Amino acid sequence: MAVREWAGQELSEALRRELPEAVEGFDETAAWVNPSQVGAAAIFLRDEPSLDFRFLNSITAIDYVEYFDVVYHLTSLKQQWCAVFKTRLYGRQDLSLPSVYQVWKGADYQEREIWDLMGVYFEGHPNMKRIMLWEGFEGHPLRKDFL
Amino acid sequence: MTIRTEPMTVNVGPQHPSTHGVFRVRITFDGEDIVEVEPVFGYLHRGTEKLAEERNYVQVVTLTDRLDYTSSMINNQAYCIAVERLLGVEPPPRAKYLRTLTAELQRIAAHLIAVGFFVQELGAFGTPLMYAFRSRERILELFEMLCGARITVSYMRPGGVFADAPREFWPALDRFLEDFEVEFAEMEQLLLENEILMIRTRGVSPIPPEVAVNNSVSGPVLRASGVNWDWRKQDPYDAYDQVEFDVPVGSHWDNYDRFWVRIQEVHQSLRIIRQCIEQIEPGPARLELPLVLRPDPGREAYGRVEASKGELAFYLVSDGGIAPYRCKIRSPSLINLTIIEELLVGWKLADMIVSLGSIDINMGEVDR
Amino acid sequence: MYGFAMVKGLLVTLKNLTRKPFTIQYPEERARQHPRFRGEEFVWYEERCTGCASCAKYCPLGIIKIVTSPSESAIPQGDKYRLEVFDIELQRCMFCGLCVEACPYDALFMGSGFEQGQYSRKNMVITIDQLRNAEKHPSTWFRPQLEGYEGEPSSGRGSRSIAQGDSRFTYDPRGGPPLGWREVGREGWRWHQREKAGMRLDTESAEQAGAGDE
Amino acid sequence: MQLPTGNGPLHERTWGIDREEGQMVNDLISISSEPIEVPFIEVPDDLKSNLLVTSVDALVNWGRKSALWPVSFGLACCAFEMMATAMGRFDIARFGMEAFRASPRQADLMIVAGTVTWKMAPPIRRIYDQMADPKWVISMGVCATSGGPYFGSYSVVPGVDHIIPVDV
Repeated sequence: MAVREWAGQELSEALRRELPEAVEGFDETAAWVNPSQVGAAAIFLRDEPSLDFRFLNSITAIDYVEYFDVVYHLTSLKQQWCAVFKTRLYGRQDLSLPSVYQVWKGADYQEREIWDLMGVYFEGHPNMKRIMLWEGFEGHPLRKDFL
Repeated sequence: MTIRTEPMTVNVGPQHPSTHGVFRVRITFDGEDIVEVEPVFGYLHRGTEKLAEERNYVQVVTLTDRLDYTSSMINNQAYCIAVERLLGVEPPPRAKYLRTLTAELQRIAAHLIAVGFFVQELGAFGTPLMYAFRSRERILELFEMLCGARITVSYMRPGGVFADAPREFWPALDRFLEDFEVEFAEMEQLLLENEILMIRTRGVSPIPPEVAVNNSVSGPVLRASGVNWDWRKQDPYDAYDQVEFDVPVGSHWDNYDRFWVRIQEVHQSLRIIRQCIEQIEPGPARLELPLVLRPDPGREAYGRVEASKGELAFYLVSDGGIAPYRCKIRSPSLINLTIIEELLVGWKLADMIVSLGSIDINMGEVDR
Repeated sequence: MYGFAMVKGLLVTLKNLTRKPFTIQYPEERARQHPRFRGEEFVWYEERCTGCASCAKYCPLGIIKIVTSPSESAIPQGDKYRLEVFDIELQRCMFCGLCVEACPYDALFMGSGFEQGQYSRKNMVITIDQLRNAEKHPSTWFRPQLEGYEGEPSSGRGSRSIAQGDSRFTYDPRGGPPLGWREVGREGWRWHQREKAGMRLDTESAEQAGAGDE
Repeated sequence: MQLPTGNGPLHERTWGIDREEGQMVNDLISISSEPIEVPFIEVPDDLKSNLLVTSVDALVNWGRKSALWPVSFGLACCAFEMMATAMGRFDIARFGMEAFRASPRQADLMIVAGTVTWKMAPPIRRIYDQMADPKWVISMGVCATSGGPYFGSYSVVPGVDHIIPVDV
């Protein structure tokens, strides 16, 4: 049995019912969420029985020079479906997002990794140390302007 | 009379014989009990994701070999599936079967290492590990026959595999399967239901399913926690929808179950290999793609497979150039490590290394 | 009662006492090397090489250095550049074989050696002279014409379509005589009959060679 | 290295250590931009003809040669090949090298197998310093020799001979 992948529109409509201010739009595969509402959206996505996204596959940040996209891949093991939501951060300095550590603990190292390599800070994460590189390393190497 | 103790913080690693690779962990002990854990990684951080942005789509295959170096074939497979989704192409059926077959062989090799080291960390240096490596050498020899290398295989390419298997591969595979039955039965007879092993591992560090899911644990560790979830079944890729196999699920969630699930998966892998040999048809083994691939700009693909350690996924974003714009590697080892606190805290010093061995991390993949 | 597991363990020792050893006595006895083995000692056929530098462009690490002689006039179609430098920096090579895959004229092959320990970094570069004078024992990596079943369809149902039992390799890079440049091309091979770039391999015979497909 | 002190969870108490180690890494990067050359020692001819010295030397060297104890310094993929040499099929014990020591003090050969990152460099340096003379270093595989596939990466040492002298 194959896992069903939610279209962006479907997920954004489901989110909009409960959190109308959180949804910014959607595209083919993903729903776009307001950066400040990521925490609330995460709790809703996990706890709402009709969504039931209890498994966080991965968190990714992508550097598009003017802005950063942060992508969350989610799966529901019970309902056998998965979905993607994204959020967009403008600027290069002092970027921060609410942490989803309290919602999915699996986000722990991935958020630290994004902070280390991309320079997006996650507020509310208990331990935002550098994970891969050593303390005192200059810059965030996965950014496009590094080197 | 009570002995007064006070907590002590100990540094284990990064160069330590019984951590897998260059893993380092700081642990606070109270007597023999583990109170606090802080893993420290990055001793093998090679910047694979950054380097992947500088190479073209085919050249990245050589980097994926070195992620989880005990299962290079599966890494190749995951990456190639991601690129194929990015391009919107489908490999020919023969390539799919060859991929499934080699990935399963690699899974056996990886599980053999996991099992061998798990038992070694219990204190049995020698026989089980020797058994594991004996069979693994046979598999690596098959790989050498296929693609000329033992570990850094680079066998698969976007759109198939680099070349069909040579003729002498098939009888060699048959012979291997015959011998491996015997060799593995020998190992199983020694290890499974072994009293010493049972006493050391039964009931140690159980991970309940809710905790496992919340920590995004995947692969054999998740299945040992009683969650029936295998991407080969749930989202079949390559030829997995054509073959039959069972998913072993643990019932006690403990170290022994994590060990047991791996042993059972080897049997299922053998089943899959047999079916692949039955079903494989003649035909081309590679799509005619140009050497330098240029996917459409703005496309993204999330290609995932069930690797030997868990869900391995490549998230590729294309900007129309010859190199991936972003290549994120969702590595199972790193994310499985999230449960290290639940795994270790409250347990004894002697169980520490065993529990670490039971989640079977691989530093090449943790640090990338 | 823990005795049983211990007895079982000791039985393993007893069983293995009489078994044929698995070890290969390496310097005296060698493991069977497979024809596709990607080893060092790159095999390069100057007669086939046009100096197109596909290999250098395709190398993920950029360790192949090619310098061709600058000519006064434009080189006509089908002619080739004269090579002056063809250095492979072995100290950074990871033997992925992509250079061989990229070569459209079957001029570069993986070698079959694996015993290259060096005391100094300077010795770890293969120069054009070494490539010219080396014995040619090419590996069959990405060169199916050497595997000796060109034209045959890929054997389908695994083992049953071919003879069981003995499976001696059709081609042994180490065992046989060194191969010349005329023997290693893909010209006679069915898949690659299509002509890609008109290339004269030899000025005397002026024969046209079907080029690789990639 | 100081022990973590103070209150709070462990990862907060170890900030000081982390900073110190990061400083060590940065210091090491700044001083090791060039590879360390090992002079190849030629034995002078007149010494070769000296019977007594050479015989004793030969005996000692034979002893050393036949019982090299490597420190297992596996870092990455090559480590698995190194382990494979110790296992049944290639059985390195035939050369008296079966004792892969965990402690550098008991070993006289260090096989650096795998990619060396800058974060790993201070531990390597320290382990090398801890080994007793005479000691040798083998750099195994291209990753250790020159960075190999990861040459040019921001976190990889371009050759372990930037940190310690390498013999082979």
